[in-house]
Amino acid sequence: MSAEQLPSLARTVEALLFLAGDPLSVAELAEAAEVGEGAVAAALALLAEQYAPGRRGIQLRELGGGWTLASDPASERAARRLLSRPRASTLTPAQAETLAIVAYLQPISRPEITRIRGVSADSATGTLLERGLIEEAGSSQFGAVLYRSTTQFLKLFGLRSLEELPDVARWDPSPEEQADLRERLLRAGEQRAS
Amino acid sequence: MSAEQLPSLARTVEALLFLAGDPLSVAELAEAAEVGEGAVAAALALLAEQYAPGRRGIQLRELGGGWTLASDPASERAARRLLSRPRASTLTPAQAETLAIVAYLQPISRPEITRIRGVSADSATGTLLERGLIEEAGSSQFGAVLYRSTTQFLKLFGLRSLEELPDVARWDPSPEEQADLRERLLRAGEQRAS
Amino acid sequence: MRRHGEARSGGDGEAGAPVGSARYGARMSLAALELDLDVFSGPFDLLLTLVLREEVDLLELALADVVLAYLDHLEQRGELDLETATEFIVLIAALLELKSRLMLSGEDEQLLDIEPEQAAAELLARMLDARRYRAAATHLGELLAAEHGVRFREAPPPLELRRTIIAPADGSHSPELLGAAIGRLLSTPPAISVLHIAVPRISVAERLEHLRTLLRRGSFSFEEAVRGADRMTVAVTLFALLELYKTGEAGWEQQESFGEIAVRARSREAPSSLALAGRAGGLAG
Repeated sequence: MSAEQLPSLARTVEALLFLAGDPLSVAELAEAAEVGEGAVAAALALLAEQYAPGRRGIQLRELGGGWTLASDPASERAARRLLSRPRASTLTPAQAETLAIVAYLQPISRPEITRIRGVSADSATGTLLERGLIEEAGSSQFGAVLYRSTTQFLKLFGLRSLEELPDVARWDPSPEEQADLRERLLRAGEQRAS
Repeated sequence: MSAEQLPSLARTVEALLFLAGDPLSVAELAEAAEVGEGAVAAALALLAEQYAPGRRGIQLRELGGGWTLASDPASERAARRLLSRPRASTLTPAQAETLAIVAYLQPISRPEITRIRGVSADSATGTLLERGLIEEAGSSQFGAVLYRSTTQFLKLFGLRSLEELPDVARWDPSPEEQADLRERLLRAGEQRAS
Repeated sequence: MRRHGEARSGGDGEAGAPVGSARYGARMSLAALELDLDVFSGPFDLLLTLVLREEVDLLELALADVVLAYLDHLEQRGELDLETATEFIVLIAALLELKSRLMLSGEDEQLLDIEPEQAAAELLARMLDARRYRAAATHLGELLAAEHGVRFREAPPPLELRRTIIAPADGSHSPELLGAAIGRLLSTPPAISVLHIAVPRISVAERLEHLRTLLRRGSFSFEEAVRGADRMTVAVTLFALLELYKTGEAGWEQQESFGEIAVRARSREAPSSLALAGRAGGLAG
């Protein structure tokens, strides 16, 4: 199977189509490549031949007045398997901590989670929301969004109810201390942050 | 210029690489395409030939523990004009040092980084986190957040794995130079004591 | 011919050759330091350079001048880079600490308790470590530069291909993961020792009072005045003693280096009596 070298302009146009998510017009391509529209049209014709349907896993399509690269529909089954596989079933330490805080202290606001963790919880909260492990539960008196755990969370952790969350005393570095868990976590978080 | 038809599996692999932004391992590709890893490796070899540097506007690269498609650097000027954002490609010396320490000594805490650098690494660590070059990796026994490098780091630095980083000892001074340094330090210490 | 291990590239050879881009003269001049401030990137770097230029004596370096040079440098640049400024402050603090240790040589048992060989080995190890990762950083910079122009597709895959169709299995996560996370979050870092910062709880006035009480006996040894006291108290007592000397209330003498300091009351009318005083009697050991 041969694969000769594409002319320089066709390579540039190919790279631009690859990088851009949306269709690019001939005018846009010409401006970016600093050549005339005629030259771009010729390059596109060459690429259209290369990317003719059925030849490759990527196709060149003319859509909405512009050109774009798209995956071959024949690969749809594999693409679905790849892109919709269950997200990595492990939680990152940041996600596990954020989820634990929500599970044990719910409802709780993001600023409080941040105070306890000592670092921003935005990315972890976002992922947990997206994965359906936590959800919004109204707003605090200061207007901050509150979070609670979901039914999905209970299912994934094999819990019938929140009552079944393990007693933290087992992992507690100073179990003799008699303060409220929320208060102690906030205090520890502030000490770590200072 | 001819462009024959790629075999079906190579087309599927090409489509998957095109759709996924991040490097895909042979195992991931095999699972998505529902074939053995050997078949995927053969398809990748075929694609590698198609996408050999200089042939197309897109290159096939082995990076960060997997395979990914990337634009040919020759199209950078046009890409910059089109996307009107420069590729964030520079690091300040402080960021580069912090990244080097994390890459070599991961997982490592911020205080440890500071101790090695002799100056605070807070701002550099923040920027590296934001740029996705490092990420959190749990906490040390003293509660300090640990950091490790990301796949994004490998991807942007053109590395297949951390193993590709050269041994740091390579930059050590020769034993004679070290002996010489030690002697001078001792002499300085003696002068001080006298 | 001595081979210079170098903090940066270039420069070599006999005494006086520049170390890389750090253009130091035979003595580190202020102007040279000012030039170097553009490029220094860490105190260990500077320290390494200082040690390599063995003729530089920190004791002879006026750190206040270094600060002034830095301020001038900032003014010329017309902007304040916070990161560099922070590094400078850390650097100058490190140099101050080092210099104060040099000036207190021998006195500070706690801090200089280690053998010179051990100290040298430790410092060498730290300098080599810093240097190693600085070189590694340069290497990473080269790798990144070699990738210049390589871009990756950032467009998200079509939504219809992303929709989750396979649900993760029930009970696939262990609840213990959550308990352990809470345990981690409950842990606090060990208390940070601030002993070396020495909050002055002792005032000069207090120590003046103490010395004046002792002076009523006519004489005493400094050792006696500070017996059992911490370093800070010793230092403040010394200040108080200087104050008494200034006011003419006390004088002292020391027969030999590191020997006992005998303090005695001095009449304001006859300051010369100090010079004539022999080793004061009645000194406790």
